[in-house]
Amino acid sequence: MTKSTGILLVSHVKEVAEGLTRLLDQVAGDVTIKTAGGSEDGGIGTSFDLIAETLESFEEKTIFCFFDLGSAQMNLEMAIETSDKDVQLMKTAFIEGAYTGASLLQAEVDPDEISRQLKKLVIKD
Amino acid sequence: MTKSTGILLVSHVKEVAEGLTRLLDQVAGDVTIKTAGGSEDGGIGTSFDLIAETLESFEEKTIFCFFDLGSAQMNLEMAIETSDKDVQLMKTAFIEGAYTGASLLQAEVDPDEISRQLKKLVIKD
Amino acid sequence: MDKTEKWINWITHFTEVIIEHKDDLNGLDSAIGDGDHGSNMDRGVKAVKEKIDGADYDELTDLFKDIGMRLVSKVGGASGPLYGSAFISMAKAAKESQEPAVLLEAGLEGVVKRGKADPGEKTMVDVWHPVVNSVKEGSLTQSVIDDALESTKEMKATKGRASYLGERSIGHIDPGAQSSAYLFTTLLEAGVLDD
Amino acid sequence: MDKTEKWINWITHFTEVIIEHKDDLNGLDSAIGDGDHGSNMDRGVKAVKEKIDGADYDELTDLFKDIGMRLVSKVGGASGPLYGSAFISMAKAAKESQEPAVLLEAGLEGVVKRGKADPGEKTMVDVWHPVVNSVKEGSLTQSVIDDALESTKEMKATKGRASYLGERSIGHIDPGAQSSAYLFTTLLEAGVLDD
Ligand SMILES: Nc1ncnc2c1ncn2[C@@H]1O[C@H](COP(=O)(O)OP(=O)(O)O)[C@@H](O)[C@H]1O
Ligand SMILES: Nc1ncnc2c1ncn2[C@@H]1O[C@H](COP(=O)(O)OP(=O)(O)O)[C@@H](O)[C@H]1O
Ligand SMILES: [Mg+2]
Ligand SMILES: [Mg+2]
Ligand SMILES: [Mg+2]
Ligand SMILES: [Mg+2]
Repeated sequence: MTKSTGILLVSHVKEVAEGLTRLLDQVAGDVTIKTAGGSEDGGIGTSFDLIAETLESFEEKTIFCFFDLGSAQMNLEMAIETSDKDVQLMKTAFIEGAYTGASLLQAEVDPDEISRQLKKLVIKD
Repeated sequence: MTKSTGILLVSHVKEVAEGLTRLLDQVAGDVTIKTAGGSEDGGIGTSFDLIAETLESFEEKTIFCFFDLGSAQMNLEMAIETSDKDVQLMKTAFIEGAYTGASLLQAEVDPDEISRQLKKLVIKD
Repeated sequence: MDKTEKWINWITHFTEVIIEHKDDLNGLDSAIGDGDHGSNMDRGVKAVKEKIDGADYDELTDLFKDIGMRLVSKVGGASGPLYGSAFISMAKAAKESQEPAVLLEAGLEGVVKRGKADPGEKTMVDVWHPVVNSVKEGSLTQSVIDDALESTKEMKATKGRASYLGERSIGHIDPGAQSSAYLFTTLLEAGVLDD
Repeated sequence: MDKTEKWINWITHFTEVIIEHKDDLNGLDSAIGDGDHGSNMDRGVKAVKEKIDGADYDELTDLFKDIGMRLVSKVGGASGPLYGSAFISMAKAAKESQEPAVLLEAGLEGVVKRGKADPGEKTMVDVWHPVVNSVKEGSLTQSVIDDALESTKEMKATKGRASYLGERSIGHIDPGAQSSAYLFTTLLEAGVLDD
């Protein structure tokens, strides 16, 4: 943990979340990036348990959360409600938002300013 | 080929493009979905050759193309210029746009109407 | 008959019906979604069954809480948090009341709080909402459930995965509405509403 | 000296300089990008070298076309299509003219057509543009190149990957501007502009 804010990537597909991490690591090597991809049994879907556990495993107090499709959102919201972290659910385009957020965290831009910049990429309601 | 329009997914990361295919196959089993993910040597990036070859390999005449980050776009545009297919470059959120496009193609919505619906998800310029 | 027994019978019966109709639910979800609603619910109710089979519940709130937590953990997808929130919300209400109308209304509130769907958006809310209203009026019958379910067919989805299809979602029954119809049919059959 | 020779000398020299500065270019790209510009260019120029080494070029257009196609195929990233378009555009112009000013102007047009960047957006265009203008005026010197390169430092990126950083891109030299500076320094050194 070398930044105060971490990133959680929630995707319906494990490989997508993990592959995206590789892309972000290139531009944000000092930002903690974790994934909760796929359903519990390794299939396509999202898992509340996996999301909640992954959230808790962060040392960072603030976590930017990005997700792919709407059906991940409800699992995420439940996990956020049961967490004591400061979790910001980003309703941006998944990959593009996560890439932008990671780049800006790496450059030590203030998290509030990052949230503002991410507004341009919001496409979910 | 059971629909007249196919989908090409261009990502900087092979696993992201392939993982996304799994997600789309769930909702669009009859739509041809192909990927050009990663650089030539299997690393992170995009490859003109891979994109151009993949485009040519479609039996479909019309192809909806989705991409993750801007630096994929120029390789894609070059490949489109050298192709004789009708390729539509979608400047939408990558995963969300591809998911929506695939769902609507599967439901046999007219491609022009799909392009219109995808406008809501445009975030690239 | 102790106070949790008929509720346990209900859930047990619901479990059986879901397992029996797994493929039907997957089929409905294939038409306007990703084809997994049956598999999701099947996994969820089996986990519930495992949890409550043989367990002793003195308090309804404990029963509902266990059901809700299992569903959240195991169903996955959109319906996991939705059904889970329903039962967790019922568990909270059960600390104050044993009234089916009160409990089921809390369940509906849980679903709506989680999914933010209004009636008419072609979701499970389109079954929950009229059913809970009828329970409150003491007028729930099978045909109320059937009509509610059928009404989702002509709706255009504006929430959930089916909303990606826009107009093309019309003409199909919503899978979550179908599983909710099973929930309330088995509620009637288990005699939870009888006094 | 035949008409393609000095151009081949230029590219051969450019290749060496890129290979030598691979890590420097990666370092610049690490600050405001993904750290691969050196590796990308290194891969590209090596493929160019392989193609042109030993080959005989009677026509400049063939030489430029081979260089452009190799760069497009092998560099990857944003700079592949950009440098590739520059040389492919130069290949077209070389069918009509052998004038360095005309050819390099066509190269700039190729870069701009592909990347749609204006001067001031912190890209390679900020080197290409002033350099090509100076070549047209017959006034290109090393300090024109150095100044152009240095000017990218205080710019805020609005094109390419560095644009994700907004204000934070200020204070760093653009990696593509640096590789372009190598391109034009080696052009001077190879005597392509001498007559
Ligand atoms: N926002 C929502 N509010 C209420 N119900 C919803 C909502 N989103 C989805 N649903 C219900 O969930 C059902 C789909 O569940 P399921 O297939 O298990 O999840 P997923 O869509 O993630 O695959 C839908 O048929 C619908 O009834
Ligand atoms: N739209 C553009 N127009 C001109 N040059 C650009 C553009 N986008 C990127 N570049 C140039 O490309 C360089 C980055 O190249 P490279 O690192 O190889 O590609 P990538 O960004 O895909 O990793 C930048 O430093 C910049 O000079
Ligand atoms: Mg489903
Ligand atoms: Mg699903
Ligand atoms: Mg780079
Ligand atoms: Mg790159």
